[in-house]
Amino acid sequence: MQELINRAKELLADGTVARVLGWKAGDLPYNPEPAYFEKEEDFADFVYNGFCGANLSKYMIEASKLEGKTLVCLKPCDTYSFQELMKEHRVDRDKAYIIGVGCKGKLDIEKIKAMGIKGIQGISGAEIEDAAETLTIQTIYGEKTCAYKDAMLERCHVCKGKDHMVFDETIGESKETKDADRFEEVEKIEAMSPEEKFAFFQKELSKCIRCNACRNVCPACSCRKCVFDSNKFDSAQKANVDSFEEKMFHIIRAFHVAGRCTDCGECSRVCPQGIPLHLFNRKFIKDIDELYGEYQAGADMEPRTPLTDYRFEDAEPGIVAERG
Amino acid sequence: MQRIGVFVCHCGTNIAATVDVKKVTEMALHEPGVVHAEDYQYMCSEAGQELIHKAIKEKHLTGLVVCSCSPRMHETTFRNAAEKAGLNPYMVEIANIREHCSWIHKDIEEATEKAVILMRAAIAKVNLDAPLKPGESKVTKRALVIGGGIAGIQTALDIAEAGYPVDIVEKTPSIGGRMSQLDKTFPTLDCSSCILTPKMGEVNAHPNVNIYTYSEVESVAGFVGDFTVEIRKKARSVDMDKCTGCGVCQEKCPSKKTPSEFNRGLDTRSAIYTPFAQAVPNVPVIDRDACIKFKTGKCGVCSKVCQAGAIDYDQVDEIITEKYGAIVVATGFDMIKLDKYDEYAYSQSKDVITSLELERIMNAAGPTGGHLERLSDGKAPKEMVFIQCVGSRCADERGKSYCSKVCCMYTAKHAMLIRDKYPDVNVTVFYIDVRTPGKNFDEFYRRAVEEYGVNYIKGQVGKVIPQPDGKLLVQGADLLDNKQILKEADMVVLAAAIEPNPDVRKIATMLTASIDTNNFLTEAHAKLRPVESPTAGIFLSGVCQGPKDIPETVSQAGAAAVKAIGLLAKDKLLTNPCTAHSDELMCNGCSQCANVCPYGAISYEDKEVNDHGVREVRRLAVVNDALCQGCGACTVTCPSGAMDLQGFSNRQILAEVDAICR
Amino acid sequence: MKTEKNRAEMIREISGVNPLKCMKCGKCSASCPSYNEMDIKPHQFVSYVINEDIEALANSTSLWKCLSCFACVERCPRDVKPGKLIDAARQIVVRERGQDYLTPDEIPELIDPETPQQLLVSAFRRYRR
Amino acid sequence: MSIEKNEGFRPKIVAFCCNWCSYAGADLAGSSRMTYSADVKIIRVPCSCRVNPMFILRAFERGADGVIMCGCHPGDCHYTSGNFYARRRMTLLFSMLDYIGVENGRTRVEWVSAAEGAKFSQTMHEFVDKITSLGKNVRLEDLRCRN
Repeated sequence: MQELINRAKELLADGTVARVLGWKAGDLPYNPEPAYFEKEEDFADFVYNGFCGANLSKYMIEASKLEGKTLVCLKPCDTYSFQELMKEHRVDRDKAYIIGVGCKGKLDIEKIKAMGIKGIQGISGAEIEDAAETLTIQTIYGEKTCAYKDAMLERCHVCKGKDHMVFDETIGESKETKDADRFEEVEKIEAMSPEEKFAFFQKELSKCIRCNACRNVCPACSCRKCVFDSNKFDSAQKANVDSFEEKMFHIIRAFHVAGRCTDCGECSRVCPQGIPLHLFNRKFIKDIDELYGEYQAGADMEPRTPLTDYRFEDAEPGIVAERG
Repeated sequence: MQRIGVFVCHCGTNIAATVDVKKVTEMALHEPGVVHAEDYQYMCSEAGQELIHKAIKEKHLTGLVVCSCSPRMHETTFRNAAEKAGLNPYMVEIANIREHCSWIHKDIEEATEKAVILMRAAIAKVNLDAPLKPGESKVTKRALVIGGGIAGIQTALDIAEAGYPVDIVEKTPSIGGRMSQLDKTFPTLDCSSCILTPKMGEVNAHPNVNIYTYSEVESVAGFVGDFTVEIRKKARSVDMDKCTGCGVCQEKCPSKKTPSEFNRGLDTRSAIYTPFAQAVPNVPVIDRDACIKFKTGKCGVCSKVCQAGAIDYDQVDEIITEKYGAIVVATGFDMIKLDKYDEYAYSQSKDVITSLELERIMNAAGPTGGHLERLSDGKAPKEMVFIQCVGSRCADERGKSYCSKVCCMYTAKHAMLIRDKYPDVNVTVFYIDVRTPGKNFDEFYRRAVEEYGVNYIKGQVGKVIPQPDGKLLVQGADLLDNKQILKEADMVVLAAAIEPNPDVRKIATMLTASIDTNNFLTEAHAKLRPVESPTAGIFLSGVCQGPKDIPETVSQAGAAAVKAIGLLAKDKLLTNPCTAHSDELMCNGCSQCANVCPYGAISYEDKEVNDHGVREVRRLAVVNDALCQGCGACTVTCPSGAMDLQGFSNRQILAEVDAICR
Repeated sequence: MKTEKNRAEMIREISGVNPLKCMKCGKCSASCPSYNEMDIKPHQFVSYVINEDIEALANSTSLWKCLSCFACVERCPRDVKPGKLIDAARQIVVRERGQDYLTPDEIPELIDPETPQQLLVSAFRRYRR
Repeated sequence: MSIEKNEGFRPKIVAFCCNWCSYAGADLAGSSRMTYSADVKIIRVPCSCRVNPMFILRAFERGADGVIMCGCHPGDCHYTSGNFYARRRMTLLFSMLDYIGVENGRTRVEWVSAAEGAKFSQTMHEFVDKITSLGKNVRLEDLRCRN
């Protein structure tokens, strides 16, 4: 982390960048938040640790409009989002100085809490330099431990790899943390009966409070004005009821990013209700891979995405019923 | 709020017999925005349009709903009527209560209920309609004719005569098409080449006509009035300017084993060849698959004997790009393959032939020098059997569902010619029905029976069995005498079904012209617009649209020419105003819409916008109205919904959905 | 006893044939090897079914003279399959006699030296399913 | 659920038809007097690629029991490629609906050319039968929209 801070200060000092986009410590040991650093003294609360899951690429849309370059810290998976945004002309590559930061898997505080660890005062082992296998957690009830791996975000178990897609320089080592099948959960749902599927999503989606956190955090959901806020579809500002409304919102949300979603997992990470929203996006990714060939959004600068492309011999929509 | 007038048409009894038009009219008045509703016998009549005019004026209507036939039928009529009364024509919507309602439902209550719902959807749409103004686009005053048969030749001549330049693209080395392969023509028995050759010469010499033979259409872009076409001029290996057409090269060419396409494979031709003596242009091509020089590198005889020095082995395909205002398709037909009709022994015996092969045999320039003989042993036949409807009128996948239309007449012609020239030959025709509608057609057929003694038997043939002695045993049925017939024949002639040229599908795709299940091009209206494709600027000439004989083909060719001339005579065309439009404040400038636009109509520019007080320069999508054809692909790709289609806006379609599901 | 209408309907159902598709070309009769043995000719089967005159068909010699060689079925350009129609008529008659089943043991006593072997094979093909 | 059980049930069916092929095919079905159920209501769109998944979801939300989209045959699109995009979009949308537990017979895509009146009528027959057998759409309806 220190190396990162030093380099950031250096680039600020020599005028290469006008500001630094990173994370600063939050009011709790596990909730650092995205922040700009413009002066040397700001760096006092700069952090980069296992809890810095937030994908900063979307902030670059606004940062691209600012005067001067912005130094942005991007983890390997964040660079896919950044590249996808570049492809869509939403960020200005010339306005960004990208430091590809190392990543050894990011942590999910909900998982730690789910282990019954409460009253957390401090956590060690989450520092990026440590190759700690174990987290040591100080709580008001004494010291507890848990395996780093068990506290990782779901998305890190299906990590896309430790390579940065786009960067000016890299700092820190990365580790590939993939130890699960990305589509396992999707397949589990696919195998259910229609009634079970319906019950599953009914239960999950009825929790939705339409806070729009998933939409606001998503780097692909970057419309200036969302259709759900637009009077052009008469779909604006619908109240929450236990009915189709939420399904429609989440289907369309996922549909609009289909072929553009890099599977960064931010939607699920930020959902205050813990809805596994990535299951929608991943279903589309799985279908796209199976029907139109494997595709990873943000891995290249090819303008056409699976939904803005076609082949004569594409499957007919009837395939959905055929494969049952 | 709109002031909408609803007009319900009875269409005589077409609508009124199944839809309670009074009820529909009454229900209209309960809908939001509707200030006037009335019904009338024929809305499309002068009197009906007068009612519309009057209501617009008196009730100050801002929108119209006409509940009538399909908008594909009378939308323009009612839009024009509205415009005459000072209303923007795009403030008119049609509820299709005839084709989509009264004609397909029998129960009055059910049909009325549906008509009301369709009307509601149209009212909901009009409520959100906005006045639109069409733009203008230019017309390139040049026509392209695809296919150089009699249809293409006639169309090209007619357009050229009207003073417009025309290009003909013909795939084979010569124009002339199928008609050049025929010996005589019905119903007057003129010699085919005697009437075709002068036309070929005329079109070749016409100053307004440019012919690309041995060429194919490679790609088509653009739209009515402004098509850009790439034509591939295949390497002929002979210099068109130098060649004198002396024919020595063909005589000396050592490779002479290639089946002649012109003679339907009944004899062979040289590797360097003109398809037939009267070919236009009279310049041979080298068939590179057959040429020894191209296969082995050694030979070059033609080059040595050519005094004009016209042989050019290094010629390559050439792509010519040209702009056209109108395109006429005249791709013609071929006969179906008979490999699925094993029972007629076509592949087993050389003496079972198709009618087109018989044409070549009867022709003086054909493989037998015009002498009727069996191809197996050269003997003169004594008994000839003609089998009709081979592959026509079939319900299964072996043949075609349609009647090929020309077979009855050409079989009568063949029978008559044979009986005339070889009176000792007995001719039997097995038919299912004899179909002879046409001027002097039935008289022609009756002459075959009455004057020439051709034996017509009603009943299909079940099987043709080649005998060891070379004869053909024909097993048929006589349905009128109710007996089975076993007949020994020397030759059997099959009236094989005709089918559109196999290349037509590729061409239709390039032109985005629609095609039916049988690969015939679809006309814009089966009765009223038979020579136009639904795709604007594309016209149909000849058999590519449906089976027809020469007189019909020539009349249709002329009709297609007139339609093309009518288009070329205009200086400007009004463009469809239902184009896509991007909302500046919502556009992300993400480029996704440009990815799906088939016309390249979307570009991006940096533009300063004022978004509720925030002034900034944004990358925004801009639609070129002249290029946009209004498909709407971009509108769905746009995630924010910034891109919308005028006349079919998101809110309008949603309003229709809501009205239907209400 | 079923009405003629019922029987005609059953024939349509068993054969899966729509007799209205027939264009009366006669290719079936032209193809039939048993044509001369038949009183009602293959192309006529169709009109008997359309006219619901199944009794005549049931009493015809054709019913038992059809070899079920299916040449007419193969060659029919309209997918009308007269062979299937007569086969269905035969089946109706057999059913009405309560003889839905035939076992190989029953053959010897029923056999008639005139019966073509092809018919037996065909009968097994259909009845022993 | 059997068809008999749903006797008397009249489904609400929305059909999106492209102007150039399917709408013309429906017109041809009409002028050829090929009947199909009055439960089918057609909305004309310029091309199948104009059909936004939101339209389909909206129909369901408002109580439609089935939604069918018809377009030109692949390769025959009036706009060259519109139906290809529509095909991918609908495939993914249908797959998603299936994934969240909606009976997968409620949506259908059929390519109907301007010459295929018989196919249009046949398709509508089949689709209406299918929806009738599936019964009322309860999984996708927004209860507030019921009247």
